Amino acid sequence: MSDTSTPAPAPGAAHDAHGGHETNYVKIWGILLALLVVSVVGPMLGHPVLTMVTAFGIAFVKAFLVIKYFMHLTVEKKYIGLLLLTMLAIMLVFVAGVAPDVMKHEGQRWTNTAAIEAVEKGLKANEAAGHGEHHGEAPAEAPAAAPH
Amino acid sequence: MSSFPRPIATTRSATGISTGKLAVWWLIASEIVIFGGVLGSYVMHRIGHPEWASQAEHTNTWAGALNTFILLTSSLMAVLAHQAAEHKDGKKAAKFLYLTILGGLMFLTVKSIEWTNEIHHGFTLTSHTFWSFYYTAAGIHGVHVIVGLIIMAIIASDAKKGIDLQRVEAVGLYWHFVDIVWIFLFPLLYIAK
Amino acid sequence: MISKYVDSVATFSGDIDHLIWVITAIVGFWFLLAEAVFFYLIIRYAARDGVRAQYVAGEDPKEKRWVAVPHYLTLAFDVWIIFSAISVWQEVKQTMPQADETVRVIAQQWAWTFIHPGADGQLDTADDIRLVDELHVEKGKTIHFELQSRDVLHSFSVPVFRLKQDVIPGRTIRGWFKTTQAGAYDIQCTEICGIGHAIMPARIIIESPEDHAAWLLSQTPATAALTTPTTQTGGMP
Amino acid sequence: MSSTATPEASGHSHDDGHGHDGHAHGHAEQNFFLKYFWSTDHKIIGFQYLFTGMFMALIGGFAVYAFRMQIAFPGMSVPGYGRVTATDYNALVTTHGSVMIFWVAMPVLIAALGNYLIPLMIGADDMVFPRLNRLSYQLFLLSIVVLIASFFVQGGAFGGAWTSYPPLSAKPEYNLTPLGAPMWLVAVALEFAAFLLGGINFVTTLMNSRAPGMKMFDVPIVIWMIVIASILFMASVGPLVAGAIMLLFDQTVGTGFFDPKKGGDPVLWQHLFWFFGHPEVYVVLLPAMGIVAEVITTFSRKKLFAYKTVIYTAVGTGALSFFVWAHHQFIAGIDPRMANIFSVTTLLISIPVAEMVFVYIATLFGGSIRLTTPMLWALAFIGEFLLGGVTGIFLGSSGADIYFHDTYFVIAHFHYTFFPIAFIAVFAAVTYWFPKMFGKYMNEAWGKVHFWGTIIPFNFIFIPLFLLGARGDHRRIYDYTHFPDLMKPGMQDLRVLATLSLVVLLAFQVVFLVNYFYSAFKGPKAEANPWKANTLEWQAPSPPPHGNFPEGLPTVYRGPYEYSHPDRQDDHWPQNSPS
Repeated sequence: MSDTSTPAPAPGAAHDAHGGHETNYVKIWGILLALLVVSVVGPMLGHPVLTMVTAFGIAFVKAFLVIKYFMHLTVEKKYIGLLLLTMLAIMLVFVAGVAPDVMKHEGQRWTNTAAIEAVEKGLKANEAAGHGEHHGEAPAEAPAAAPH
Repeated sequence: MSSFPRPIATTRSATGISTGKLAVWWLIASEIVIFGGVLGSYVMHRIGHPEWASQAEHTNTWAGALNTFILLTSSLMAVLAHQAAEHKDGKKAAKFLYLTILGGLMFLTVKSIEWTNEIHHGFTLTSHTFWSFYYTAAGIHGVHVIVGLIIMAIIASDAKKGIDLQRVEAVGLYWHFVDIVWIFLFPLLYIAK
Repeated sequence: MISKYVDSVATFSGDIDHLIWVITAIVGFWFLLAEAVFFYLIIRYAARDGVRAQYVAGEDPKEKRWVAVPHYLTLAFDVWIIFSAISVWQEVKQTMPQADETVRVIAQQWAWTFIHPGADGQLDTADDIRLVDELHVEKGKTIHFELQSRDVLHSFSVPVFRLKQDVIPGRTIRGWFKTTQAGAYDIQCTEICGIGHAIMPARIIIESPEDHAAWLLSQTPATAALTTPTTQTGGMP
Repeated sequence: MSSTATPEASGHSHDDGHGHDGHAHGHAEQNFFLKYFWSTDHKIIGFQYLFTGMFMALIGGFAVYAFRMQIAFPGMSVPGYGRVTATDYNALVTTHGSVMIFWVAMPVLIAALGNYLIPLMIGADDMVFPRLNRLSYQLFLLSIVVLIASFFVQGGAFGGAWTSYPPLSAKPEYNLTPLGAPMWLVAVALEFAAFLLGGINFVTTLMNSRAPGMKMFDVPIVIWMIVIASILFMASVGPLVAGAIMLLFDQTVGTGFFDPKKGGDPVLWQHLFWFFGHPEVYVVLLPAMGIVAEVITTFSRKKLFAYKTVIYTAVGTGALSFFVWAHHQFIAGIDPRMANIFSVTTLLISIPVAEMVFVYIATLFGGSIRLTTPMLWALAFIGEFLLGGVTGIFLGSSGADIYFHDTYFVIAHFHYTFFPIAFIAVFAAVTYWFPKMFGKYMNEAWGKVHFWGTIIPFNFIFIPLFLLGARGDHRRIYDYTHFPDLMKPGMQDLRVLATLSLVVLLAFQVVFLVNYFYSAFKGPKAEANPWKANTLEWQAPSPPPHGNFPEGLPTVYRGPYEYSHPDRQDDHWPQNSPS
């Protein structure tokens, strides 16, 4: 919502910037598909940290490509990008304010006994189910997912 | 469509961004927080409950990947439609929009086969809170896909007649946003196991 | 100020009263000052024939001072209030003095169950005393409480302690108080919990050491078993 | 100044001659239904919201009458209602709270005034998306249909308070309203959808469709405020929309998002709710502040003191409002360490709000104040809101909130903010823009009778509630006789005093309704600019025809508050007057 009275740019100007790149879109699409393949193959290597990187890191790259080349946000007015970033920041504020109560199951003078029990029971049940891979993967989940 | 007398207000553009496009940017902004709310809640629960991994294992990565492929491709079609509209080629724009719609329909088809399969295996909305989140998040996204398809069909039929070509870009933006949401849903629901 | 109407019975209730007094003094002063200026301006600048209004843009720093100075003063007083408020908050909600006794408080629609540790001072032993809607504590003892709920949200509120804490199903929330005076007072549920929200009062009975010992004796395990509340309050799971 | 908009100005003058006039005539011969119920004219849609809001205020007012009578005289058969049972009581409290906020304050302050004023005050002929606007109202109407239907279903209306905390709201076995609870939630969600559409329309209209020459800093404060409020709404309501879907699933199909037994967490809902719920306070406060700015500048013939500061403080308030939500949850089971952070941010938000009030008081300095009815309302807003504002400091201070939380002190506090917002400021707006809306004057003497008949009882309702709250009265209790400590001498007298004052206040609203509707039809005719105001809506005829400015859309040359300019004979200087 900055001052918006600046004169409109010539309508064609911004569009011409990407108007001539007819092949470009297909190329971007090709890159996106390649990234998709990487994000599917990533988990097959079985390394939890690598999975997180390929899954979410690549999601961000893909989103960036779509935003930049398909939505042309980079040639849009600056405040549109800022607006979208602000919305994301607001969600970060939300998660930061809520996580100490909801994501964590214990805090100063309180214990989420129901959740702790559910985690314990669930992990035990997973173990009892017998698959070795479950056993190995499940506990690794929490630390690996933490950065997100 | 053209029978409706559009006010002068709609044709003004003090920002230099066309009115429809500006509105879609605001729509996307308000959608970010809607998806942010449900995905934020999901992520917090997921990190707090490592045992949900045993449920997440049963999601079908291949179906998710196929749908990602379909949506990415339909996004390409949407941007090509936009390009055609830029060149005032309404017929071509409509053709690409119809291809985009086809992509959306394929996405929904894959989704319904996948869900039917999961429900048959006993993974329903109520069977576990992981599945509640899974169906809710993907369901809200699916509703956006359906709404997008309807709007796109209207715009495509107008574009074919050369009416309101500026709308092609606006609906394209919305469609790319729906695509981006799926780009994040895919790792959150399918890959992180 | 509050204690004129509501007894002050816990060690920290006086601190909360004092905090409320400090805030009242600060905001009361500002409120009255602002209202006084406001009414003065209305009367002083009432429309008069032939007198034209002044043209003041309020963009000049010299003019802006009239707003900026009160603004900085507000900030300064805010900081004062924040420090007082947080120190009281930390005393009541964030510290845990060594307990003499721990009681468990279980809320449900629409009754309180208080589990006293009994003669051995330990919870979850045979001599625990379960009472419905009645909490007995000994004057001057530091009591820890554990709040649990069986169904919906409730709130454990003891106005004479100035203490309040919501009770959340699935969680155990701990807190403390130390009484300073004997007597019987209200415990209220202050979070709406269904149609019986208004009929969920309980009493806290603060007893002198002698009375408390007598009460403890009267609640021998045998008689306590007879008054076990589960039968009275119905079979909520 | 006007040169900045040249590319658009040329296109505009072209449109002005042709498209616009044909447009206005095209709507001349519509039948009654199409004109008033299927219209896309922003003014008609504004009226639809306004009258719907007034109707809902009657429902909300009736609910508060019924349950206050029960508190004052427990067990009595309330005239016009009958005996209030505990179930009724909870439903009435819930209805009052949710109706007054979601179906009175929001539609009247944002939707009605936004729709009516934005195009007029920025010199446009309509909103940019007229049909979206109509859809928005229809969704809103649908939400009301669902809400009112929920009063009559089996089990009755939802009674879990407007905050709708699970698990109480999530499970029929706890709330005993198997249909009322989900219907309430659907109604709220539909209402949100309506305002999201409306908000997008408002923001786009302001950004793109200002009259040629009108820069952002030439926009009247009330429009700024409505648009900032719409943005706040859009940015804060998202998580709750998601939460509402989750809660609806909990209620209807038995998921466990908020059920601790199924791995969910009831505290999550509280966060989702208040993350919206607190910005919501500013969503309705800011438009009210904007109304007051328009009225006090007009009737004190003064330029608004520090126009830009007001906008910056509004933006600052809006931004800060995303960091304070958990002060509603200090004792609701959040981690006590978090309460410290939220206490600090909460007290900090008092600074921009206080500054805004200071600016308004400073605007009065050196003015030529005429105490007309709208001016009385606007001044009363400042005077009463101050008390609401300062009592918020008690509740934002975590230490004091331990005692005051969920008592009548809270109720008195937020009514000292919400009543000035949703009623005092709205009465200021309704009386101020009445000549524009209907081309008639309201009766000034009856207007003042209504003013005093509202303001005096208002204080006599809520000052007793402050005292009761300080003495430990807690909320949503239908009968205090079960609490010995709350039946001490004098306490019931205060409850009775508050209730009787309420009855007086409600009775005086009849004066308003009669004055309003009588004047709308039979009042003396008003000229286009009866208050000699500067903003663009007063330069259009009263009432403005479809298309707003029959003599061509205006061009703007200056800011909205150039009153008593030293270089001019006239004490006002319309925004569109070339010299």
